[in-house]
Amino acid sequence: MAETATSTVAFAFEVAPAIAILPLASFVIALFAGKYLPKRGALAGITATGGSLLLSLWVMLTVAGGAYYNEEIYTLVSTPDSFDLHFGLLLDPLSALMLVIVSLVAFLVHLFSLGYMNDEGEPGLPRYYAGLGLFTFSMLSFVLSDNLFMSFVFFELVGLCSWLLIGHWYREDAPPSAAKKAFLVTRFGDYFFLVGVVAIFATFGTATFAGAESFPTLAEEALAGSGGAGGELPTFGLSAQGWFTVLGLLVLGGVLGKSAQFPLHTWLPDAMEGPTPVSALIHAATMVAAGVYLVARMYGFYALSPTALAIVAFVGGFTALFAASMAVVKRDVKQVLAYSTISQYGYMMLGLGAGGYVAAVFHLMTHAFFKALLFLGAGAVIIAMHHRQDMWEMGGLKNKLPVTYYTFLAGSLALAGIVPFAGFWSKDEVLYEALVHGLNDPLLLAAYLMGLTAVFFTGFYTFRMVLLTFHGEPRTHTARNPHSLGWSVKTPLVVLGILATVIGLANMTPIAEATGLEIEFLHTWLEHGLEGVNSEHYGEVLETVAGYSAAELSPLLAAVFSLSLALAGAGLAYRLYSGDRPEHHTDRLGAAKRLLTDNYYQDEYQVWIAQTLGTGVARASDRFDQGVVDGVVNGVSSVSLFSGDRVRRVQTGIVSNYATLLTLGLVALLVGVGLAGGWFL
Amino acid sequence: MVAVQYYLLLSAAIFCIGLFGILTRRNALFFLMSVELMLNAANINLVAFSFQYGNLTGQVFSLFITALAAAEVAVGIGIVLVLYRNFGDVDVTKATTLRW
Amino acid sequence: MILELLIGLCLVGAVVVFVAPNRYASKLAAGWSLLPLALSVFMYATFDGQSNALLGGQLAYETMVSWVSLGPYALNWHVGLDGISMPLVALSTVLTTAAILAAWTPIEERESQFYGLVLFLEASLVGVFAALDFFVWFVFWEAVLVPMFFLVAIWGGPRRKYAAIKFFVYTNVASLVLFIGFFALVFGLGNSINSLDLPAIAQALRTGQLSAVGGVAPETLKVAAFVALFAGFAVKVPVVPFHTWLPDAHVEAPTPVSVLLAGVLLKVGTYALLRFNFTMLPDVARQYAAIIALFAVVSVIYGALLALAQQDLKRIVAYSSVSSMGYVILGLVAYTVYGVGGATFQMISHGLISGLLFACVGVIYNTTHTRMVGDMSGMADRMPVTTSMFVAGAFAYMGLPLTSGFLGEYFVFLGTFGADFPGAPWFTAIAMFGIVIVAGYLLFAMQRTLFGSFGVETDHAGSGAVTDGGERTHNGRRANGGEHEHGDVISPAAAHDIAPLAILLALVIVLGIAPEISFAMIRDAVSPLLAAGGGG
Amino acid sequence: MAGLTLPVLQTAPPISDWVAVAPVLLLGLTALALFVVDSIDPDSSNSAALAGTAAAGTLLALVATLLLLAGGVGQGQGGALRLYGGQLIIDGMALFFTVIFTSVATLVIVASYDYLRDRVYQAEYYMLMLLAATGMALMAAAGSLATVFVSLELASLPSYALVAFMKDNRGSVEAGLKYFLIGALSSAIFAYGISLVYGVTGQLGLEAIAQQLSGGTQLVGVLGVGVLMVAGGFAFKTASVPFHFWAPEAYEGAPAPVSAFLSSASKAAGFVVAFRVFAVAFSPEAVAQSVDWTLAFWLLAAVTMTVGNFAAATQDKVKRMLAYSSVGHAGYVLIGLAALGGGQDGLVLGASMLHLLVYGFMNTGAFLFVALAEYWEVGRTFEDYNGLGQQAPIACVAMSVFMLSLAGIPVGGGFMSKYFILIGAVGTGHFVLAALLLVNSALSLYYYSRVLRALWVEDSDGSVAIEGYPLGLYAAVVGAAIVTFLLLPGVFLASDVATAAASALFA
Repeated sequence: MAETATSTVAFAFEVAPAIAILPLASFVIALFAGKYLPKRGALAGITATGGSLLLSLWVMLTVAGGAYYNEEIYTLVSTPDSFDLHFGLLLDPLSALMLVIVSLVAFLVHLFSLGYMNDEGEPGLPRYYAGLGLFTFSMLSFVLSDNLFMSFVFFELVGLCSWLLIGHWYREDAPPSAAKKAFLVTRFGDYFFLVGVVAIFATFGTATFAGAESFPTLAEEALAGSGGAGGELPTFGLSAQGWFTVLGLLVLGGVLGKSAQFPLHTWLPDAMEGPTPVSALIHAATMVAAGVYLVARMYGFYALSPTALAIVAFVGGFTALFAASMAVVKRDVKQVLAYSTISQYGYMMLGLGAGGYVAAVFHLMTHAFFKALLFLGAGAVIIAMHHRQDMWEMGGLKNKLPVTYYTFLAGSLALAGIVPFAGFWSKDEVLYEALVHGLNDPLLLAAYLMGLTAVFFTGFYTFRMVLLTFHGEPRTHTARNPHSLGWSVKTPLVVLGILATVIGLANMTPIAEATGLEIEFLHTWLEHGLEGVNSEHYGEVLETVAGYSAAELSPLLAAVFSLSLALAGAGLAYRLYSGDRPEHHTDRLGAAKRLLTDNYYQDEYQVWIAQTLGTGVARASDRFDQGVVDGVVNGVSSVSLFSGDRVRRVQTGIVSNYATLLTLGLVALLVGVGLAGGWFL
Repeated sequence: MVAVQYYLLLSAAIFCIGLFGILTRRNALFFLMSVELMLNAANINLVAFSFQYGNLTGQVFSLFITALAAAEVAVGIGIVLVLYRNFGDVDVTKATTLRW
Repeated sequence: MILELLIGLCLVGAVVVFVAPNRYASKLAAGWSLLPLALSVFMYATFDGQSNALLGGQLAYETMVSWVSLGPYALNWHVGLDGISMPLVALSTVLTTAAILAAWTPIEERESQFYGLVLFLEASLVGVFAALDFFVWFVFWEAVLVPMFFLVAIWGGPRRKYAAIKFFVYTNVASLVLFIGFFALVFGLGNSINSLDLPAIAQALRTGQLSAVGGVAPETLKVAAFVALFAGFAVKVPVVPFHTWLPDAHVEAPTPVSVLLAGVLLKVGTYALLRFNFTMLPDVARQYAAIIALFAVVSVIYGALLALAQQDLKRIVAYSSVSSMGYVILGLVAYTVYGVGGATFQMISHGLISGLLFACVGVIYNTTHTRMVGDMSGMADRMPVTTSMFVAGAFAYMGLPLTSGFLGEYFVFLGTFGADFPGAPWFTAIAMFGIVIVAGYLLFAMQRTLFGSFGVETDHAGSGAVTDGGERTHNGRRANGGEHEHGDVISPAAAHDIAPLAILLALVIVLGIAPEISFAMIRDAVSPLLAAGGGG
Repeated sequence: MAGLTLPVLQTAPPISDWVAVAPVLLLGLTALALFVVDSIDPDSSNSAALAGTAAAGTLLALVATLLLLAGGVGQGQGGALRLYGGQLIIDGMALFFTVIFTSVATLVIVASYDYLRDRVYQAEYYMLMLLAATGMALMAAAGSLATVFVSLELASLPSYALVAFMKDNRGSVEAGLKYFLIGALSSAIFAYGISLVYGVTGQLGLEAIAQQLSGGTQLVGVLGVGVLMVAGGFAFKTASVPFHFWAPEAYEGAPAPVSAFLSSASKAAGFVVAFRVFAVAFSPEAVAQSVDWTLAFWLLAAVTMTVGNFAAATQDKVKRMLAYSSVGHAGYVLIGLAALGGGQDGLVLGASMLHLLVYGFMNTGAFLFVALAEYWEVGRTFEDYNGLGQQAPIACVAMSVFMLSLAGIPVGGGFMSKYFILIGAVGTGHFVLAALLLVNSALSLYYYSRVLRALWVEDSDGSVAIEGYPLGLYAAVVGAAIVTFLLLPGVFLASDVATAAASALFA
């Protein structure tokens, strides 16, 4: 509901659907006309995402002016005596911020693709750009969603795009397989999400995020027992709080899948089979963020359930550490980045679970930029290396690719959490929130400790990657003569490099704390918004309903602590891998190396479940079906035909037998009817 | 005056003798004769009961049966004749080309 | 009279095509099938029915003429459409045209007989959906068997005779069972009805006019009749454990026939369940809802597991139909507007999508002459458009949003989760797991057949060197196309093969984005059912 | 037949006895005319004239019957015409069945014209057939046990001769022998049964017997034995278990047109007397206490349809399959008798009558198709029929109509009548019979579809080439198919008459 109804504001919101529609148009153009276009659809995509970016910025400005929007725009199904299903827009600070992030990264990735795909003469470009367009459309629509149903719809659609784009090089064996795995694992999570969405509809009769009739509000009212519409909800035999926890955890299933959290993280490393710009856009900056964004979007609901929050936090903390440890031993530059992505999303989950809503969103934002940067940087390296990705084949690229190097370095510093790069501020705030709430809650504290340990690993693997790739002597012929890079590759790197460096300044909590300056811009930004969907309200709910309380602790202390760990990790990496000819130190890890390179055998057990167990059960069912169920059917027919064959043998052909049988039959009939009629009495 | 039950017994006995003949004899002509016996058992009944009830229906009907029995035998003999021509025998159990 | 015109057009078309020379049969049939299609679209557009046909609603295109008097009962030619049957009639005509087009390539002998039978099948199917007198309905219901039998038996695969007989006998037994069940009810109603008019019977049953028959008490009679009717329809649907005729029939049937079999024939079963069991005997359905839901859930999961174990593309889609139809049953049990309406929507949606998938498999089979997953790979290389359609269809089948497949299942879940029979959330949640398994087997099948390096192993494809290895891949490797040396016979599908796919896909997407096109009339027809049945 | 839709309820205007029995007379006179022709010119080989005369006779009789039906003669409650002191009863049922007999006879005679080409004794053949038809028409009208017996013999004796007509063919002779021997035995049993009934009641007239029995009787056992023996006589005629043993052999061995005639018309004749005798003379109200013959028919129906269908399922020869299926159908029709007294008498009996009418066309047609195949000498087994659909599509479409209609699939009136019977069984609470009908129907679908499979699905091995498309056989087969098909939408034309006629029996 627009509070200030000036015509500009209204117009900005009127055209907001175009943010999503533009990429959809580029999808259609690329799909049907792509092969006739000069850049095979790239230009359409760039134009569309550029337009989306501008519109998003406009919306952001409008929102900054204090105008918000929460309206249905298209009703799929309306039922008079039951709930409706509709699409709608929810434009508030959170979604406006996310819109800008998504459209910006999408725009840059489209641009980068010109260099990565077009200049390399890849086949199937219309398909590629169509996929990107469809993805951008879906992702933006997901962000715009005003209700959980619409979220689910586009959550699934981004999954489709992910499948399409991971499997872009379908002629090889690995990408289609990876695409399948990605879709299946996330689908497994989405199953729970779907149950959750349906259950939320069944419970609340609505799935809108914001407003007086939204499900978080209804749930809050139900818990508060304050009557209202939320007073008499069906809770399926559980207590209201218990049922809401179940609902939250069900939706969390989808989040774990999409945001690649343990144990559903296994698809993301495999997803690196897709083209690198895709990895940057989908598997780092945006789609993977969808899960986290969803939790943030319905944070008012999660905040009602301390159990759900604790699980979110614990899973996040565990994933952060778990994934970081695996990144340590990877040889493929994209693999390192993939595990680092998993790890970083773990931090966001940790932040959300620990009650640090703003911190998590902050990290979401910074991570989107620096991880997109790192992936695009890696993509640039891969172009230069003629599509080799093994870091041991690189080395010494620093001088050959200066732009790439410096931007990549900026991204790495941000990732490792070195002050003053973006990642430092956001990660630090997440950890701080976990710590202050964790001091009152052992489970949160454990999650915090895992997150903290992961900082060390992050610093280590990040600089191991940087050092192996760019420093030392070139280790192969290709590394000595890298392919040169075009402007379309460099521009996005530079833009993102700047952002990765400075975006953290948007929310310098430790400085603010220390100096007392009002520079926590993101806090301020998210504090406002629609009734019930802003950080201020979340804070209240966390305290009153979930019983979260923060210990008094200086953010500076925590910041110093984590920064020193990150530096220690980076330092260790420098010690081990800085020379001209770094050694394979991983061998020294012994059995642990095997465990880490095999990803703790996570893939194995999941593949075992999916293939051996799944197909085993399926085969057994098939045998049962063929043997028993169909066997009965065929058995009935065989028995009938067999008995038919017996029956016809009665007809011996000898007429005397017939006379005998006839007589016997008549006598039997006489006896039978006689007995029934009582003739013999 | 013989009570009507005795006629009934007599006819039943003759009927059974005829039936027994059919079941045991393989010669087509014996078969025919046995059928005649059975039909005549029915005639005995009809006549006896006709007498008992004092109406002539039964007696008249017995004449019809006799006539029809003759016609039946005529057709029967014809068939037995072609049976003999085709199978070289009047044994009814020999003709078993059609069965099952 | 317009409904009679529709049925008559199909029948006349059947005869005309049947006697036409083989040469012209395919074109003539396709052209002729446009007439009923256009007519049904016109009827859809001008549809003015309201409420439920069996519960005193206002019918569209109704006719009622006295036909036979059978003892105390009058049999009338009574046809008409409501919001449930109208979309199904349209579905039948659309799929018939699609199936006829899809048959152009694979059907190479006795064409006129083939297309004649297809049009006859169309007439029967439309009749089933339109009939409102039990006997008229039953005539069409049984008449469906005849063309199906011949279509499978003559133009089918190697085990076609077995499959055709199995289908024929199995479904006929089912018909007899339901017939007996229904007439037990009719006689139980005694003098409260004087015709076999379905609306009259439905209303009499719902107002509790049932009395004992043959010493069977009304309550028992009701349950027994429900069981008989359910068993009869369950075979057609099919519900596990009555499903085993389906994979055989599908695998052996020529693909265009599979399109109709999966697309419309299975819906006949669920349509009848909705009309008879769930409209006429709502109290029994509600009383035993949990048991029926169990059947539904077992069908969903078990069918999906069976599909997972298959290697034949058609068998995969066939078993997955078992799974999908389980959702329909589940929705019916719910007695909510989303449950029953969603079940009906799912019938339409599944009709389109399974038709699409079968047609895709058929197009692939036309050139590869194999349907085994292990025999081919990388089809995307040679048949990009077909592959795209297959992918789109498969995702629609998996319930991808913005396709009708998603909405059908989603409606059902929405309707069932909060339904008031015991264990409803559990049944729903378990049934939902089907969407994971369906994704599993379809993705697996697609990965194996459509992607990877190109290759086909079949006895049929001729030999000859591959001329072009396909596009260059990103790191300089060449797509490997020459391995099996059959590349030259695998060529992109013709336009008339693609056309039905495109039509069906377009409908799937349109219905996925604008479900109100059919859901509005479905909802209108379903609501009275719930109101009177006490559903929410 | 449009005028038949509404049965006339009031008694028809009095008409002369001669007019009322015109169909019977026409049949008999045609037979005699042929006899005269044959006597004058015993070596006549003008088969067209002979067949034409015979067909004209049956056709005239058919038309006469239809006119009588249309005129409402003898129809309606209490409207039956009692002729010759009640020895003959002309009512709706009699006329209805006469339609069956004359139609079947017409079809068979037309078909025989081709089938009998180059054979001797053609005049005798047609004459025997007409005499048998006369007997059947009389059976339908028989009003006393005496006329029943006489007319039954009049129908049977020519049949024996017809079956053995091809006297140089071992199969034909053997079939004739078996038919005759079982027939003779059965008629003896029948006669003895009549004598016992007479012993109990002192009457032979059906209505008189009913009157006597309604007063009750001491001789329950004697009456019961008598009634069941009479039932045995009918069971023979209708080829019901255990009197069915002759049927498979006789139908298989006999010339196919004769098989058609016997399995359709003769069976219907057996049923019409059974209906009349049991509904009128031994009406359930009078004897149900002591002699529960509905139980007997219940058992007969159950066993007959089961034996017939099961035995048919695994046959190798089409004709023998049809023979057994004919036994099975007798079982279905018997349900009409078994379900009497269940409160739906008019419905169940009407359904049985309707089934016999449809059966008259579809089964005759099926046997005539076999005759056609014999004419072409393609062989007798299912395999021999392989691929015929490509060579003779019209006849094979007709055969498919017969098969599907026999199986109860809606391409013919058999669908309607079979399901009407099922309705009758359900409506009178005979769920076990209904279930048995279900099982048997499924099985029958299996074996009927084997014919379809052979005709359309299997490929011919190419060894047989069809020569010629005989006009008479084709006309008969196609005609039967058309009527079979038309009886699906047009079933009301027959069913209303049948139900009304059946209800009139229970007035």
